[in-house]
Amino acid sequence: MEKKLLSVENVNVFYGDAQAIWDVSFHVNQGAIVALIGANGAGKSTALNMISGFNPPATGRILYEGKSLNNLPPEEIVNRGISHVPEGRRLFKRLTVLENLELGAFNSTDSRKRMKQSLEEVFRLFPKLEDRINQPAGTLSGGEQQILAIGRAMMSQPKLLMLDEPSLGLAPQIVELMFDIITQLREKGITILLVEQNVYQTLRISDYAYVLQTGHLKMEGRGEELLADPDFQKTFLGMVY
Amino acid sequence: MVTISSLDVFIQVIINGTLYGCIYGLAAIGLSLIFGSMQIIFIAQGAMMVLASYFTYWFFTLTSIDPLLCFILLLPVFYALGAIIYRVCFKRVARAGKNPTLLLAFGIMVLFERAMALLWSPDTRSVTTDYTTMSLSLGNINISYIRLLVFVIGIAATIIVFLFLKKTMWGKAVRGSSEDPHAAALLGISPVKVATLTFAIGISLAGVAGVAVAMSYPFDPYFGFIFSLKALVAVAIGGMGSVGGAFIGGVLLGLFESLGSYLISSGWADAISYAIFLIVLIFFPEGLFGRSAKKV
Amino acid sequence: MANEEVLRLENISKSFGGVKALNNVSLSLAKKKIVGLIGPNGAGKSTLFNVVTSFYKPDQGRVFLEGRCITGVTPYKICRKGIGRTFQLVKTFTSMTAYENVVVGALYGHKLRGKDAQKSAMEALELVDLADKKDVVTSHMTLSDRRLLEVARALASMPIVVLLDEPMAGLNPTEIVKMLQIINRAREERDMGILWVEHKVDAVFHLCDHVAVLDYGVKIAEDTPENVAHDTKVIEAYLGKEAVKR
Amino acid sequence: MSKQPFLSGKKGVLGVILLIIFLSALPIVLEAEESYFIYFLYISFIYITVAQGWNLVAGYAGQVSLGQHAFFGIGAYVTAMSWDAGLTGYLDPVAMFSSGAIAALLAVIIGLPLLGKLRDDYFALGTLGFAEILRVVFIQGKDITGGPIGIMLPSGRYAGMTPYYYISLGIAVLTLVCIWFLIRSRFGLGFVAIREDEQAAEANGIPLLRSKILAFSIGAFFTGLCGSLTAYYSFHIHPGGVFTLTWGLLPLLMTILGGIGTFWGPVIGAVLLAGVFELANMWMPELHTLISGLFIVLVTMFMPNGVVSLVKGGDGPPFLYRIGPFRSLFGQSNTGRVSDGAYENGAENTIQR
Repeated sequence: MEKKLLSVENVNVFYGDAQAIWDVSFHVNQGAIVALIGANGAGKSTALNMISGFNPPATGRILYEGKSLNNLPPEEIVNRGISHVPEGRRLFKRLTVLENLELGAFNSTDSRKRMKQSLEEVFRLFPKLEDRINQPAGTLSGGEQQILAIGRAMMSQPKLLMLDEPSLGLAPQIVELMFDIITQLREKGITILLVEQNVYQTLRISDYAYVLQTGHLKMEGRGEELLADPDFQKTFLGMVY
Repeated sequence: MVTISSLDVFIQVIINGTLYGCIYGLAAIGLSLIFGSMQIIFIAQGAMMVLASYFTYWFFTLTSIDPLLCFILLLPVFYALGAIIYRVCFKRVARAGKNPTLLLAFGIMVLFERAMALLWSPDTRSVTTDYTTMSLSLGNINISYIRLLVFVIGIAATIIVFLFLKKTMWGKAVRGSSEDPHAAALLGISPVKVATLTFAIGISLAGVAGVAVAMSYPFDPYFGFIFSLKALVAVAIGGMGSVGGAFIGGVLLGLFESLGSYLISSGWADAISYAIFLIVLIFFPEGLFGRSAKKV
Repeated sequence: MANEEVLRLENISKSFGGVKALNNVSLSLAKKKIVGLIGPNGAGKSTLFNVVTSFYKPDQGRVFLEGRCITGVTPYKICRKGIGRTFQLVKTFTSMTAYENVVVGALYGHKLRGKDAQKSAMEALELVDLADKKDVVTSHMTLSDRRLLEVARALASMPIVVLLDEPMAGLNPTEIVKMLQIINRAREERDMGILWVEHKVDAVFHLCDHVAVLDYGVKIAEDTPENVAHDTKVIEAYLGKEAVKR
Repeated sequence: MSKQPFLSGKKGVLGVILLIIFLSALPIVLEAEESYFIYFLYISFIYITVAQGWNLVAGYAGQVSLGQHAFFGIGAYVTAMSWDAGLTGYLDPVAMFSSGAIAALLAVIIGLPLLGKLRDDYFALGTLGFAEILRVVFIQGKDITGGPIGIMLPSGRYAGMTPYYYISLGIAVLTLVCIWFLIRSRFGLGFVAIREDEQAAEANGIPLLRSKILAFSIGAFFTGLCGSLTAYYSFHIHPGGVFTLTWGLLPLLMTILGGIGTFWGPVIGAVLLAGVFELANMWMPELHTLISGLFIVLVTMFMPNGVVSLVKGGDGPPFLYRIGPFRSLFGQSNTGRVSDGAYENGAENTIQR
């Protein structure tokens, strides 16, 4: 039996008075790529925001390495080793590439050595970034920005990386590259929780997937199982005819 | 002969304007920092300045501490004052949106002004040291040492703030946070800590500007408001949220005013700066230096 | 009568800082018809709505309402000329009651006065089944009701064309069914055309007469829902190339 | 939950009419020339009017102006200058109306660029800058405006407190009645729509600029009227007196204290604050000025919705309730809650922690 790194148990989450997640449970095994898929408004991003402490669940538990994450402030959750790459990348566009990366290690700046080590690690993963360290992040192309966003999240040396729609708004070849990068990261031993709308490719690379629909957990399973399931095709892809 | 002397006067006007503008610039940097990261228009900045002026006056008359020393003595005091004002007042209102924060800043301004008027009477005060009247003479042009000093301190403060924002982790966090507070929080940067820090620095700068005012001009408790407005004008000229732009904006404003008073009449100086303010607001909402200045 | 054109977009292009959000998009909408507009995130659907309602000025191209060019007319006049809309992020007037929200559409959107405005507002509320909640303050309504309220507000201005911007977003299945019924009812009861941006593809296919697909600002397909569902270009845009090769 | 604490139905109207009759009878009962209370009411009526004028622009239409003292000053100067020039007379209704009208005209002229181009804080600062420019213009106006010393009017014409009391009462009642009907008309509905969401308002056919200017100029008109009456009361008009920021600040303070965007908020705030000022002035004259500052700070911090929100019973919707003429057809309103929790505080709050 594989070790559970993160498990979410029967959570209900609200946005103001609107319930966004209804009694959802899922877990992420150590070293796996787990995907949350579903249409807009299905509650995927809400789930990630819940884990990173911005929108704590009203009821239910979030366990990470066996300890509860409920009601911890976002900075403490980063310290525990969970990094969240938000939808739309949200880089500091006026800051340089290097400054963006440095801020990724904001909470571990107590040791300059660790920062340097993280930087080297990120540059080893993404050599392209090293050529552009003094360029403002806003001047990078879409794909480079996404890579920088992932690199920034890697700076805190996370165990669990949460990616929210990393392929959003990227050209098709770059999308492929992004999925390659995600598999590469897994090979480095990083556990990945992936939220995506690019269903086919997501299912291809992930070990396990959960399908959310309007805040409910609709189905779950291994990628190929889901793809073969006519029910999945019908409800998710929406190609009823 | 006539033309030469009027040229001298003209140069003198420009130099005085520049030096005067430095004080606007100092106040404007603080305002710009606070606005840039919290979208708060801290209109009480001038009242904070005058408070520093009173402290300087107080120290000087009671203990004959040299005003120059006040630059250093008052820094921690104003730093703490800024942090307290943020934590006690603004933190809870920040969520309510822009208008309440502006009103709150207004309230703080009135409160401080009235308190100062009560404590130190509404009379005009001034600090006169041994070197107040000394000046550097270059031909027919005189530059008072104090103004020169203010100029140097203005430049130094700008550079220090600039370096802080550019080189330190916290400085980078302030810049990042002002661009996207949510993204910064995702990286573990606490928005409250960043806001407190920014506020504290902004008010410290008001403190520095206030000491400078005490040394170079007579002041009264209500003197600050006009400085708040002028600092805002400077920020608008330089582009909201830009440190370098705010300082340059202040210097430019000083120049405009000084030239305006020389060429038209001194009574119109205020109207000129407000007119510039309105024109910039309406036609250059990004400030005169536009996007490029916004980088820092 | 069946094919009476109410809205026509001609070669609309719009760029933001060098990125073409819309590239030469043309579209036509007839009375009593629903045209669905689908496409992945960032395909330019919302931009298109903002061009039609004049919140953005197109770099190129023209918009015609019942044959008259309305490009560049200010947004409030667009509404008075007969284009009503809803927003992706609901924009109701939160401190007003449901009725007050809708009466705004009647008073300003169609310059109705007095009893006429009341009548129009109540009809619109009844059409979306909100008549019993007319005095509830909007901030106390559920998301679903607020979405319906936006539709009612648009209908109260007696539009010739209604633009629905993701009316299903954030609704649960029961609420979606209700919204579908109401959109259908609106089509049947009113003499107007509906242009509908939606992410929930199955919902769109259920009701639309035509579906147009946008991808990277380009209209890559427009056909009946059946044909669009089997268009390889559309499947590619939605699922990625791999899915098609498979 | 009490829904409409004031003026609900016929009883409310009757109550207000009785109050007006009572106020009208007061100078007969009390010795008008000596009674401090009469003066207090006079100044309260002026405050009510100025506050209600600001409330229309800022509270209903959502455009916070910090330059109301420009309109107050203009109103005072128009009256003073026209009397000085012999065009009008003492307590001349034509002069008063013209003063208000010119203030309103000025609001239209500066509203075009300011309301057209500036939003939120920028509009607030823009109006502030404009008012300050106007003050300098009047200081520098040489013989036309009397410069910094201003204009001296024949104070020998002072006719006692009673006419001032009635005129100020009249102006206040006029303002309240006008605004009462205005906010219940489609214009008021349009103002609130603009405040709530400009984009949605525009998409529903509301002309943004025109509506904002309407609110701005009506507010300016009533503020100008008060300036005019003040000119007749003080007989000495100078830029430092009538263009002082105090007249920009007071309405804002009172309205926020009472409850911004509500009909009775500015009234309660004005009377309350006038009372606090006068009492403080009597008992602790030294501290009186400090109190106003402390008030703004505490009120914005702890009671952003003002005193009215307390009366209304907590977190109910603080703003406009329903539109009068349209409501009657459909019987009594019901503001029952559908679900708990305030939706507005959704996503943003979670980020701020």
